[in-house]
Amino acid sequence: MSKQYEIPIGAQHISLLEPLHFKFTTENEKVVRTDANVYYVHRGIEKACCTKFKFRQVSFVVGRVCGLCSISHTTAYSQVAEKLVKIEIPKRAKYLRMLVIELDRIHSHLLCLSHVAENSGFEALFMKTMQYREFAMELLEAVCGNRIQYDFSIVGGVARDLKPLVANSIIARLKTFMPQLDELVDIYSNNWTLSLKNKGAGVITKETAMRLNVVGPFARSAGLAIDVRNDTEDLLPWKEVGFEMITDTAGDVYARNMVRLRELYVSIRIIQNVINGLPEGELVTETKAFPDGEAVVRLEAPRGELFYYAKGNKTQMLERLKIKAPTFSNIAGMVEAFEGNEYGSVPAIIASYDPCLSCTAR
Amino acid sequence: MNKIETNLATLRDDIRSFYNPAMHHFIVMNAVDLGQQMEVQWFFSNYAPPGDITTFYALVNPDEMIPSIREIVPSAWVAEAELVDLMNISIENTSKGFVLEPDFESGPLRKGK
Amino acid sequence: MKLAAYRKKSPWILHYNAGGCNGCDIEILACLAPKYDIERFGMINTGNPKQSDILLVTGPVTKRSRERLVEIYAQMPEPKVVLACGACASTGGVFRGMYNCEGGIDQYIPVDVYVCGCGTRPEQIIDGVVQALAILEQKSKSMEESVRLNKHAVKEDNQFNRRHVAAEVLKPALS
Amino acid sequence: MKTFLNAIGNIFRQPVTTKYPFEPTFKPDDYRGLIGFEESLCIWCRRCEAVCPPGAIVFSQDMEGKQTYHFNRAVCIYCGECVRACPKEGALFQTAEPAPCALKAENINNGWNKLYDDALASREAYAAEKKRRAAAEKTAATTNPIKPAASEGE
Amino acid sequence: MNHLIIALLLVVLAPILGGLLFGFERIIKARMQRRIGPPLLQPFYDFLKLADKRKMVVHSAHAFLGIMHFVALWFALAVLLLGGDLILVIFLHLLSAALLIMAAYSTRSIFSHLGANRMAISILAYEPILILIAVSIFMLTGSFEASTAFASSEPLLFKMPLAFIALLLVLPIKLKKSPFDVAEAHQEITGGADLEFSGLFYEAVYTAKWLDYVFCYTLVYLFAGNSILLGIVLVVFVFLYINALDNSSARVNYKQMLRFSLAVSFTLAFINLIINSLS
Repeated sequence: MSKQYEIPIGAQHISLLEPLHFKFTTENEKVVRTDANVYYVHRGIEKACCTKFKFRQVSFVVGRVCGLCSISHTTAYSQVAEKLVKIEIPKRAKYLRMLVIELDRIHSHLLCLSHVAENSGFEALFMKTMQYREFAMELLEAVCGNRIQYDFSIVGGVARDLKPLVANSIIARLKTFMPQLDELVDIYSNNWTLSLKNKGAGVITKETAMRLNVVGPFARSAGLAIDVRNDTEDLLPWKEVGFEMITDTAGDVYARNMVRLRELYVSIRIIQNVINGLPEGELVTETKAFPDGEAVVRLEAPRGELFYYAKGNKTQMLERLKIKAPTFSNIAGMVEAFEGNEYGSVPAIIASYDPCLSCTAR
Repeated sequence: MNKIETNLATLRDDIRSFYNPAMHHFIVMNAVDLGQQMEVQWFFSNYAPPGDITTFYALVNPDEMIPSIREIVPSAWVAEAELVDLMNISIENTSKGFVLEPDFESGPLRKGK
Repeated sequence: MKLAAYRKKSPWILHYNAGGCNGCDIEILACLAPKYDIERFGMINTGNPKQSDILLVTGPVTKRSRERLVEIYAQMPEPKVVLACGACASTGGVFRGMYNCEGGIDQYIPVDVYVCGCGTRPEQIIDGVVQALAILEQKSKSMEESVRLNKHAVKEDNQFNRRHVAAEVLKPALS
Repeated sequence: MKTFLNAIGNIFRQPVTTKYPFEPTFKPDDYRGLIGFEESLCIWCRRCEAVCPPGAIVFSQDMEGKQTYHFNRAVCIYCGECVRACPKEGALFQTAEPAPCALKAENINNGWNKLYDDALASREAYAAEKKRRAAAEKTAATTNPIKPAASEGE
Repeated sequence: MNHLIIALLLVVLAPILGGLLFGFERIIKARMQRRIGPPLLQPFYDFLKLADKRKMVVHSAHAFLGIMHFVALWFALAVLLLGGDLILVIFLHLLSAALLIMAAYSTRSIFSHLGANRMAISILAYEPILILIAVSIFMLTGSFEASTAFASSEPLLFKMPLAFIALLLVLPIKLKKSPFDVAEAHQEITGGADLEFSGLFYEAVYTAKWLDYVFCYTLVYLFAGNSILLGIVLVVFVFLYINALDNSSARVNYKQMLRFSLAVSFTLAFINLIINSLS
């Protein structure tokens, strides 16, 4: 029984994007216990969505729940609101939503990968990944008019149309991105020191994943095949644009990187299919109805399953809006997967969870 | 989404008889303030497509003690701790202060707050 | 020789997220990335308050992160400049009036440059930093008082609107 | 090993960095930038104020019923909802210009809070004033050209 | 006589030389990452800026130890450049590191304790190799004086290549470069030992980093004997090697580092020593 250090990480720490606080109890730099305090970012959005904003404005507010998956939040909210006002949106709007969601997934996954590289002390790879990521940001800016907060989905459809020029540029940039992605895959899988750092770190088994109900790449890396795109056909037609499930078995940081990288290929294929098969038609379905009844919506955000529950009462204001973010489901798994790891690899593990606490705390 | 009505007495048995870790995914726990009463909901979904959602809901009074399901679903403690703070309800062996500050008047999502 | 001229040549930045969405934070990361490489201006992202000159804060100040914000600000040695990145850090943006945020970091610490936009483009951040450098040169080494935390400043009022309270309590400190 | 050689090779490659503050970077011409306001076209319906999520637009009103438009670029989230809601073509439009930074002197936060409350107060004052006038001479009230003050947004 | 003047000049100018090296290295690093990077004089700008900031002293002993770290390192460098005893050089260098470790342990911050901890371990990783190299130099030249090594007509590189490889393997540890930069793992312990320094006193630690560069590259130059051309070639080669390695590898944790260093580098240096002492 050697001396136990208590190492705090956060709330402000260079390897953290956002304020979360972990307290690691370590024995000669081996983590034996973890305490997490993740609700630094709680702003009270659910309450404000029911009392402060009309249900059409809420789609812009929930976009600000999280800057990384804002399109997922706006889309999920728009879908649940459309269920409440009982309208069917045009097919073109559905396709455009899928396009932006996948572009957002590309930039989010690349950001997470670069963050893993940075936190495992590989600065050059961080720089390289960020450099390759810029194309996704530029495309998103061209499509939605802003680099981060897209405000693309509104209740009843999408806010902007896709110009043919932009569509062509997307196809062209994806072509140039392909070899870069191959290069990244090569580095992430073959670099010796990186695999030394990442293999066997932060392992979660399939049984644990099932027991703790984790979602997203965190669960898929452990072999638990959970992806909402696989089973919500009614809202967004994922299957017909060529979605396929990506899983791995190891469940460590390395496996998570690999899952994310392979999902990028899927996203690229989806984007190409969407643009090639983009149907003509309206962008927005107008309606004067007020939300009524209750509805739930699940959507696959870059980090996993996003869940919206809404209840309306025939007025401008919603009765209740419940947001369940992906990271919210992963907290229990995150805390458990730290046990028995080197403290040195803890930042890399945190980054590989891709935690989004502004989603979690709302 | 199929809703199953239950009450606090039989809640644990219902969920235990329903929940199978290999098949079902516990999504989240939610509560809606209906004025006098409160509707507490537990959302589950299937892993196998089409992942249809099963909801257990119970109508409780705000001062009632709600049984915790964390020995059936270990990861439920996050949702329970959050709900205790946000809705100012009481759940077995769950303490306040996970989401909000200790000095904060709890239950911001209740009606009339 | 005049040392103050060299402050603007090597500003070291410290980044703190006071509870916003991560939008502006990833844009700050993008500023470090090769495309907009702010190390051109000699900036390093030090994770250490004691060695940094510019404090980049994003997000409306939430109840739980406000102590940390004031603490970090107090740890930074003068001369120092505070940048509020994004709408929510400047004024609370879309979050102003929500029950758990304070609506803008200048309710707690004196802010020198407000970078507008939601989310801010890296260009905007760089512009803001360039302006901050000009201010940094004028700054003196005298202590700059940060708004202390008192229960009164953050007392609840129920119609979701702490703006008046904050304004009248903090007027002396912000002037 | 490949990365090792690549790193050495990169010394002789051209950096990808943009020279931003000295040269402009690429920006799409439909970037969601500052909100422009054309006073001559505005019909003073205050719909933009009603739909703006953060409350970055507010109309104040003097005793003669003349309204003035106030916009705070640090509160605005550039969602473009006000432009979509504007019934008059061209009265409210979104430029492609990113918002400039604000300095401490502008007092952009607390000053705006004060302005916001003053604007609402001024409108209530005008409404009361108008009611008083209407009570004074009913005939004038029917043909009063000034729009009655609509209820505020939130 | 002439040599002596040059050596003295080098000793006096060592901080400036190191600063230039540091700035140049930052540019090279940026270029390796496809960036433009800071201007060459950036370290000196930082230096002047830090001189201008308000000082926050944790406690006086802490600041004093920080400055002594710098002074001891400069002494070590001076002895090396003036051709003094290599053993003395190594122990002075060890002393300077020990001073910084003491400073780090004297604070309350847990990160600075961890940094000191890891610094001690990295000393354990590289000092034995340095000593072995010194001893094998003694075996070759018959004296511990660095001057004889500088003056030796045929370069040591060809006589003790294994020792040179061992040196190459431990230099990243000394210069705190990845994969062996556990001592100041920025993402884990945010700088480690120099965490609590600020203002003028951080300057001492910051400048000591520059001196470390000069020290290491002088060690490399030692292998070139009296042929200046070969020395310059060696220094440039090692410079490129270290930076490329830094830009193509992640950080290993300190146990792996210790294992690697003692298993590979130590063995190489030891074999080399045996060969030299037999011949």
